[in-house]
Amino acid sequence: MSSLSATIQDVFNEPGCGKNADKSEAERKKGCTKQLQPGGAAGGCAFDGAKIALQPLTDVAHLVHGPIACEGNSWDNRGARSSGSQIWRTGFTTDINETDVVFGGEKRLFKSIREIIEKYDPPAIFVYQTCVPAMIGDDIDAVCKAAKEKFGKPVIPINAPGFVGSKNLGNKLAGEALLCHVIGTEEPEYTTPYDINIIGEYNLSGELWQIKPLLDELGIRILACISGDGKYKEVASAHRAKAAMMVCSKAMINVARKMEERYGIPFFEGSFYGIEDTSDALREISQLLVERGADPELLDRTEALIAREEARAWAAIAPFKPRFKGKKVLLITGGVKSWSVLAALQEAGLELTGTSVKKSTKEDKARIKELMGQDAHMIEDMTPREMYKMLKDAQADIMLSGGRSQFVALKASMPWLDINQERHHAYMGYVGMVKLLQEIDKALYNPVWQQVRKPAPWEAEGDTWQERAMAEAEAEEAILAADPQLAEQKRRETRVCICKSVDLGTIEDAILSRNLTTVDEVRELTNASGGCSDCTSRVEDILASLTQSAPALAVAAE
Amino acid sequence: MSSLSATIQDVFNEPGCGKNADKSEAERKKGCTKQLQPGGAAGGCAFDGAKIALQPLTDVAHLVHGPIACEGNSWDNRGARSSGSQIWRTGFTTDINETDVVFGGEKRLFKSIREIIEKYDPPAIFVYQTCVPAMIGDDIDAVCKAAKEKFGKPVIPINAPGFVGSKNLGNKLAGEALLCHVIGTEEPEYTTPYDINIIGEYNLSGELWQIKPLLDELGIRILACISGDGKYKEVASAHRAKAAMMVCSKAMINVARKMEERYGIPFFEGSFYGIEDTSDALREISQLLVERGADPELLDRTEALIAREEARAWAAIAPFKPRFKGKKVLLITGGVKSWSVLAALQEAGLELTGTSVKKSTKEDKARIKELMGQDAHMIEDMTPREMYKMLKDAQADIMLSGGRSQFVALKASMPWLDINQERHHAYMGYVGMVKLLQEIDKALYNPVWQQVRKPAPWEAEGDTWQERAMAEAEAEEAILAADPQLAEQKRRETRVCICKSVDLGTIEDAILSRNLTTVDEVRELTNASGGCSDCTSRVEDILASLTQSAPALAVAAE
Amino acid sequence: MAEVKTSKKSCSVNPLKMSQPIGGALAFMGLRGAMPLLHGSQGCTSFGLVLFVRHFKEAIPMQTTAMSEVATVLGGFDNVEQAILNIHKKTKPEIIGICSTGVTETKGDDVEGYIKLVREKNPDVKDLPMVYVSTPDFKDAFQDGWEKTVARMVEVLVDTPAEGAATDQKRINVLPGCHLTPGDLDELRSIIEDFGLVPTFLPDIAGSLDGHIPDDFTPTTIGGVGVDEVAAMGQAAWTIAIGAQMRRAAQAMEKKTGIPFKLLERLCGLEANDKLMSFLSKISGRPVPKKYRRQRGQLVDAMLDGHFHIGGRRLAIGAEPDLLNDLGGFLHEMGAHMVAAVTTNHSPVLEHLPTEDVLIGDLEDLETMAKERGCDFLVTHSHGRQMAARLNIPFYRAGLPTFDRIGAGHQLSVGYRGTRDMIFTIANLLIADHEENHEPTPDTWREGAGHGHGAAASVSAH
Amino acid sequence: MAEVKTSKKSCSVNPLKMSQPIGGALAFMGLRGAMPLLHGSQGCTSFGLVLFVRHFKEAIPMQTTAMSEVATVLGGFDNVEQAILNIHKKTKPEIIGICSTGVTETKGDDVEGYIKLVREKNPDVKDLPMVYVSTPDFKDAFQDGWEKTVARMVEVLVDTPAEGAATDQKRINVLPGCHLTPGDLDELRSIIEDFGLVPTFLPDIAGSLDGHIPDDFTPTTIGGVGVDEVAAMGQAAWTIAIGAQMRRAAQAMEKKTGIPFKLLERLCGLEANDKLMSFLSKISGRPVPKKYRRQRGQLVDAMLDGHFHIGGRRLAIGAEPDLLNDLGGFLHEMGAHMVAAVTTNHSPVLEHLPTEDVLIGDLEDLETMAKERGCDFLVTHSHGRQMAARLNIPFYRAGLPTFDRIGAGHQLSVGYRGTRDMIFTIANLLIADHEENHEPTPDTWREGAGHGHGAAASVSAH
Repeated sequence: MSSLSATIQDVFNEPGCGKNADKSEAERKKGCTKQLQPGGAAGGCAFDGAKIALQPLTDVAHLVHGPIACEGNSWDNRGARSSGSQIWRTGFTTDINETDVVFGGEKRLFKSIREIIEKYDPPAIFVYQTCVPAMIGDDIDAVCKAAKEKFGKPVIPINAPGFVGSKNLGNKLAGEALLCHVIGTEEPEYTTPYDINIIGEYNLSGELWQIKPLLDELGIRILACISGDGKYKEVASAHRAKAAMMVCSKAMINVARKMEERYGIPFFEGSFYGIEDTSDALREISQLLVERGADPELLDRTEALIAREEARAWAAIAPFKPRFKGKKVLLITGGVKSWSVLAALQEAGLELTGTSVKKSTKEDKARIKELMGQDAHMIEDMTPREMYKMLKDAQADIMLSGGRSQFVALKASMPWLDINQERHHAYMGYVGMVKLLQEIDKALYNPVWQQVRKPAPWEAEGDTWQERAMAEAEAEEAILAADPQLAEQKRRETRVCICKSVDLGTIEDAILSRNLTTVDEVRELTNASGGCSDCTSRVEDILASLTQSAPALAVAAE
Repeated sequence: MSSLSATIQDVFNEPGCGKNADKSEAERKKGCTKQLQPGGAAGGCAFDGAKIALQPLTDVAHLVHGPIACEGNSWDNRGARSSGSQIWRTGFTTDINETDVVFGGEKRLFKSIREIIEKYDPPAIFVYQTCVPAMIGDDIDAVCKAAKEKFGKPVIPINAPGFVGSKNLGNKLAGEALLCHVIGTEEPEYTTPYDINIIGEYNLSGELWQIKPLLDELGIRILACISGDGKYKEVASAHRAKAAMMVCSKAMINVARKMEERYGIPFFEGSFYGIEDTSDALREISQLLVERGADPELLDRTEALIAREEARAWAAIAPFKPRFKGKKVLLITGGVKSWSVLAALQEAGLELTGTSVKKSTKEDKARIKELMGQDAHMIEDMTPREMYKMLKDAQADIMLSGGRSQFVALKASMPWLDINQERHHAYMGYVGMVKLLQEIDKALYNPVWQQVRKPAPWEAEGDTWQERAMAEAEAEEAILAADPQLAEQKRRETRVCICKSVDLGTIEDAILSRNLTTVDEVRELTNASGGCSDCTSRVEDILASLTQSAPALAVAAE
Repeated sequence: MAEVKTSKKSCSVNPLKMSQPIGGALAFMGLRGAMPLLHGSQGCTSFGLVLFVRHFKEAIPMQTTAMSEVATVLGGFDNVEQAILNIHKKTKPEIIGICSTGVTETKGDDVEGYIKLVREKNPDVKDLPMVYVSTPDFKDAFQDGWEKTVARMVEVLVDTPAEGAATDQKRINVLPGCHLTPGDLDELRSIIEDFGLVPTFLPDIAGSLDGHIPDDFTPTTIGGVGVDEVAAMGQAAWTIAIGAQMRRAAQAMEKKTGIPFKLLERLCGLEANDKLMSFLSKISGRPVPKKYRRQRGQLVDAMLDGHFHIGGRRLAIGAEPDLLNDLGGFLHEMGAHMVAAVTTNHSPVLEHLPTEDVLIGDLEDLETMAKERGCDFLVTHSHGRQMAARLNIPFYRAGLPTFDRIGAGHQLSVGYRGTRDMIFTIANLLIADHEENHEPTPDTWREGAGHGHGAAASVSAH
Repeated sequence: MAEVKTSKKSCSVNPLKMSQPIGGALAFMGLRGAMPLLHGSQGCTSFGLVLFVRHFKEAIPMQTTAMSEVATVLGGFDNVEQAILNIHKKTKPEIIGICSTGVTETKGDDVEGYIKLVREKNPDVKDLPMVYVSTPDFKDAFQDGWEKTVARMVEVLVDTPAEGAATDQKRINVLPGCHLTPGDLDELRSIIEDFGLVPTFLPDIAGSLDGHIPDDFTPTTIGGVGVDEVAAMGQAAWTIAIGAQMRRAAQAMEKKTGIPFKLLERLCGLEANDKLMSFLSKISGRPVPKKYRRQRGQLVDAMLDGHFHIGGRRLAIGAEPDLLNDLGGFLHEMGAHMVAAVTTNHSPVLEHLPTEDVLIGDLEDLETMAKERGCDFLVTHSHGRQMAARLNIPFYRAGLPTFDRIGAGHQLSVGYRGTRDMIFTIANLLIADHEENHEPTPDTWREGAGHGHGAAASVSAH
């Protein structure tokens, strides 16, 4: 456990993280861990995060050491794809019982490893620690070591029990496990000056395969993808790559940074979502490779390919323009950078009425404003009803979001497109972007919306529950408008820091009463931004507004 | 039309037909045509019969010239199978409209042929005449001839419009068309001393493929199968076979006989249903081939194969014996000779409580009696209720029959197995026989019967509708038992000749009053046996009983 | 607005169409104790019989006048007479329904006259209800046969109410098109009854062909609506006609009895059922029962769940006009693009279909269009199985005949619940197709986009 | 009589089992305005939430006490208190249902004690209904969590009737097992109401998870049975418990209120529904409505039509005990041979299963057995999809989770009608399999027999 704590500390102290770069030293130490709010939390645990990050490794047996809940309730529910082995989709768990809880589960774990090797003989086994065995003191590192010696096969402990923190932490702990036990342990059969790693890409819906053919065409080899459609041996020999790309999901920043540190593999942070981003990413890859010794003609070939694919993509997008004229999109997304697809959406003629900025950095926000203008709604954190009101107020024609908010859109009879994990389609690269627009077109023009928006025969026109909900919300607003004191109270109650449940009023009071000027000071005093630090930029906005003018700006509704 | 009449007459005058052999000269002339009873007929028309006989030819386009009913109501509903082309399953019809009826449909027919050749280019087109174009005088022979000349491709007229007679007649007219237009028009690429034809086998459920591997093993080639899984070229060069087997369905006896006549191809009538029959058929094929010049060692190889397959089959059947002990089977079948499968059923331990003899000849009946003993119920023609009573009285555990009587069995909650056209399984040969027993086992032991026999909760035990129906039937019997006069009247009302609706009393009166001794005389006087002649053996039985003893025997209930 | 085209071919290939006499025969099967009789050669009946047996998996009553070649020339009086007498003697039907065929229409038998003569000559059948309909095979199609037959039943069997006779406000007549299954009729009956109304269905194949076990080995139809009940339909307050094909019968009813009618062209889909509910609520004076309010919510939810899978699918559909309108219309409302549509005959509903063109043609036409226009979803009767296999696209069987699956008689499309369950069935079929045929692979990266693009292009052309 | 075996493996591969806390959580979702709360780390809730969202395609209310590593050591009082207060403040639930997890059971938190203390400390929640159930993940399975939770609801929420209080003869309690879908409950409700009885379902996930559109963006359950209605269940005349798992709750009800109960182990199949009809007829004093008489006939007919296709199939089935008993039993009655059966935990129903042996194990066990014993038909939840693909055998999804198809919440197995439609669905699946994988070819002539023989041999061993 002490080694786990150390690892966690280490992960928190991540200089490669864009978010951490914004943080003070003290803040950084505190790290990314979210102190979760009982009765108000959502999202996966650290184990979940670790498994998400590693399970796309296709030829590895992923063994979950714990009671049935951890694997039994969740296995085979990822959208990643494999071009080869399917063992990654097999659910392995020790399914520990009461006796194990009393007497310890190490023996069962060891036997489980043996059974897997005997029956499936995978190139490696990843063993995931979970809360209950962690509590009873099962030492999975020791068991894995013993098993590795006994069976002569890599058995990798992934020490990220759920209760140590959030999914995000789990991602990073998974990366640490790779760094510690896997990367650099084998050698590739051969190397080329065109070998790269892609880090933090999971091949959801097979979207890596929308990029790989382009790299193939350029003669660039993905030595290892961590972890989409990846193989154990590839990851084990990933240290021989010439360059790396870290996809914008920061889940595995520690892996990219430490590989640079240890093996001198330069990396850049890029994205394959959006046409320009894809081009930029291809350029950067080529650039890095050339810098590391590849023939500079690669750059020309890259530009030629980009020109061809962009032309093709824009041509494919053109027919949508007349169909998208005047259509408004609300983009609510966590995993993918909000602005990443904005350009293509706009190029296709869609108007962006709002986008979420929950996990966006200051730079992200600036770029969004640049793209969308100052009027863009940036959504921080909303209740379903607020989101519904937003949809209505913004008069959005379609919402793009992850699965979690879909029910708001759907129950509100609003076209919706899944752009997160569970989506059916791959939206990466040039082709993926076109596909995204097609799907938007499909959703927008589906006559089903006219149908489901019709009031039931027993409802008076204007008396659907949605309309009642809107009316209530408007009535509340009217009351607030008529009662400035109440409005002010409401405004001050707006939660700025979700993790620590700190409201706007508290922060403003602290800033004004003590003349605070930095986020660190605000945190010191109010605990705001003391959790996941997603709200840091909001606190900055508050600081800015208060130092500029006395009357504070409404932030959350902006 | 006159050529059609001639063909029909010719077909009726079929010396190769077992049934006709029993007939007098005059009778024979009258032929197999059924004079159908309006409001009391069932079964297909001549067109249906012609199509059934020829459609299994897989690479031929079968074009139906007529209104939509003839093809639109019926296409792609045969259970035959093809190992190659699927064009036989394509529905082609001229779908003639009112204008065609007024102005004639020949032009449409000709254009249709052209369209088919342009789009599908089959090796041949068969054109089926139907009633309406026959009535309006469309000359399909002329159109086919013109098309053949124009397109340089065989276009074969099949002149069997529905109203000329029964399905059985249609079979034979189809055979005539082959004899007249197809057989002998091409030459095989090569011949061997082991070339045979199989005539009248349709490869339903792919059952020919249960025999073909055995022939392959013996080095015997099916030069042409008419028509199951057949190809046009094979049939066209069928005249080069050394021998032929006519399967027991007499549908194409004219083809077999005339090919013997014209090309000297000896044939025998055999069956692949049942183990012994299969062995006999294989023996006969080999024998005929050896007689025609094949190496006599074929006989030994045939015996060896028979021995092996029989042993295998009997071994496979053995496990059923204890399961079938005491189980009673009621066999009601038209197409397949009733006694054909009896031996295997009995060998498996099943008791036969009855079998239908509707289409059986005198010899068939004798053989059935031999196999089943004198107590066997032979069912002539029954109403559903009578059949149900039979099922109950005979205490049969399962009924094997064609699809038409299935509802009686099923509604009576009686295990039932389809052994006619629409069955899902192939029952030919050794393997097929075992399959049949498996299917019987499956049906017999399906717990569904216990379920569906339970009375509904609102029915008193003993008060289901089936029981009420039985009670009514028994009450009627009791009345008859108590009233000899009424019983005699009922007995005399029993229909003997279905086609001509002649009852037992009429026939008895005729025989007794005029001292008749032959079936011909009876027909002359009463019209009995003047239709399909299925009842000939019944009339013979009546003649026999009346000449032996004064009190007439009940025939139908025997 | 759809352009209605007609196939120019001489040869119909892989017919979608079935003949109208058997459409008429099926309508007669919705009467209690009925024996449908086709006036034609025995094959005319035999093919129809086999078709219905294979579809309903039931014993089917259907007879023939067994016209021989000679009889067709001389005229069929003897055959009609014999058939009627034989049927009467052997099966004691409550009604005989007679449809002509191509064979007897070519010569032009005067069957109405024959019947009159048969009645005169044979006192036994003097009062036996008999209805004759002219349904030559070489004109029109199955749905038309049903349409004409039901209209004729109304004309012949319904009594004109006495002057000033009171109408029963609770009673309504329902004239369902042949595109509804027995299961649909049962569902509709439940819905109507839940409003406190008492429906009489003409014809009522739910009563006769829903697969319930009969009370005896009766050779005629079991269940169905009785001739006496049909006679009394003039007492009802309203007639509901379902499908455009039933306008004719509804008008005949109105003409004969003065009963107003409501024509519902569709019963599949949200809006269609909203209309039904509103109408039933209006004429019954009762609010829509809670059960249906919940079902509506469930349907809306199913539409939302299902639109992800059905939306954007390129539909090839072959069906008779009213079924095409009902199912095709609903699938359109779910976001499917009706890019290939084939039907059997003209109908006023065709030009309102949400598609560019609809062809009166056959399944070869549909297959060609489906191939050329990149369809990835097929809806038609079982005869579509060959083209579905060749095109390797998912296939939802709808309509008669459905001979290669069981339960066709209980397949639901009407009502909120029926529509809901149909969405699930179809969406799951499409999901399975996606899994089997469209999972991404390293080699198919450009495909998805090309395909979808076609969809967008086609939509924009509308 | 089936021998109940337990898998001897250390490593569970491809779990069939899900954990009991989420079984408990689902039961709480059948209460109106409920918020299920898992006392554990946030992953415990998150996995369950995702599972239910993917199965029901609905927003699911479910919260967590978000136990951190430190909290698990120190004890979870603070987390429980904060969670209750937060939930109360933010979502205003009518009831909070709390299930423990492995995390909190390992340490052994005294949650009942915590709740008492929270009430004392926080007057706001003093009277807020809260039910706690101990459901450690390392014991038992999903069904057990449901079983314990419903029993606990009865113990905590049902009022003991006052001495001599009159029972309402029309009212009956229904305690459905977790093997029934929302659709099943709706069907059952209709059936019971058609006998003039007024059922109260505990829990009533039909009201909350049937996919109807909510009346607002409510964060707790919408619909379901209200706490007040549960309290009044003591006034009913009878309790019907469905599935052996519900004996415990029924006994708790009897103990608390004296209401007699009828346990119906199955509701799928002819006999099972005959029993239901008989019982409802008896307690209501009414004859079985005509609708169900006809439906029974339709079911019998469907059984006859379906037995041709289902009969002789060699079934591999994996399900929790009551679902296994219900579906497996019915498929046996249709002639399928239950040759491989796997379940999640012990139950009295197991040894009566019509199979030689039933294994408490996982889907790897089922796959191995299915392969060794030549199964050609698979029934289990969606996780069977991989083995179905590997074995290339037809796969009928039943049970939770069904995440790769839509409409799982409306999948019916109860009632004559539900059983009938299930037969059609399954038979058609098997027909399609026959077409795709078992059409005869010139090369497969010996196969059919070999295969069938195995079937016969296996049957004979029973």
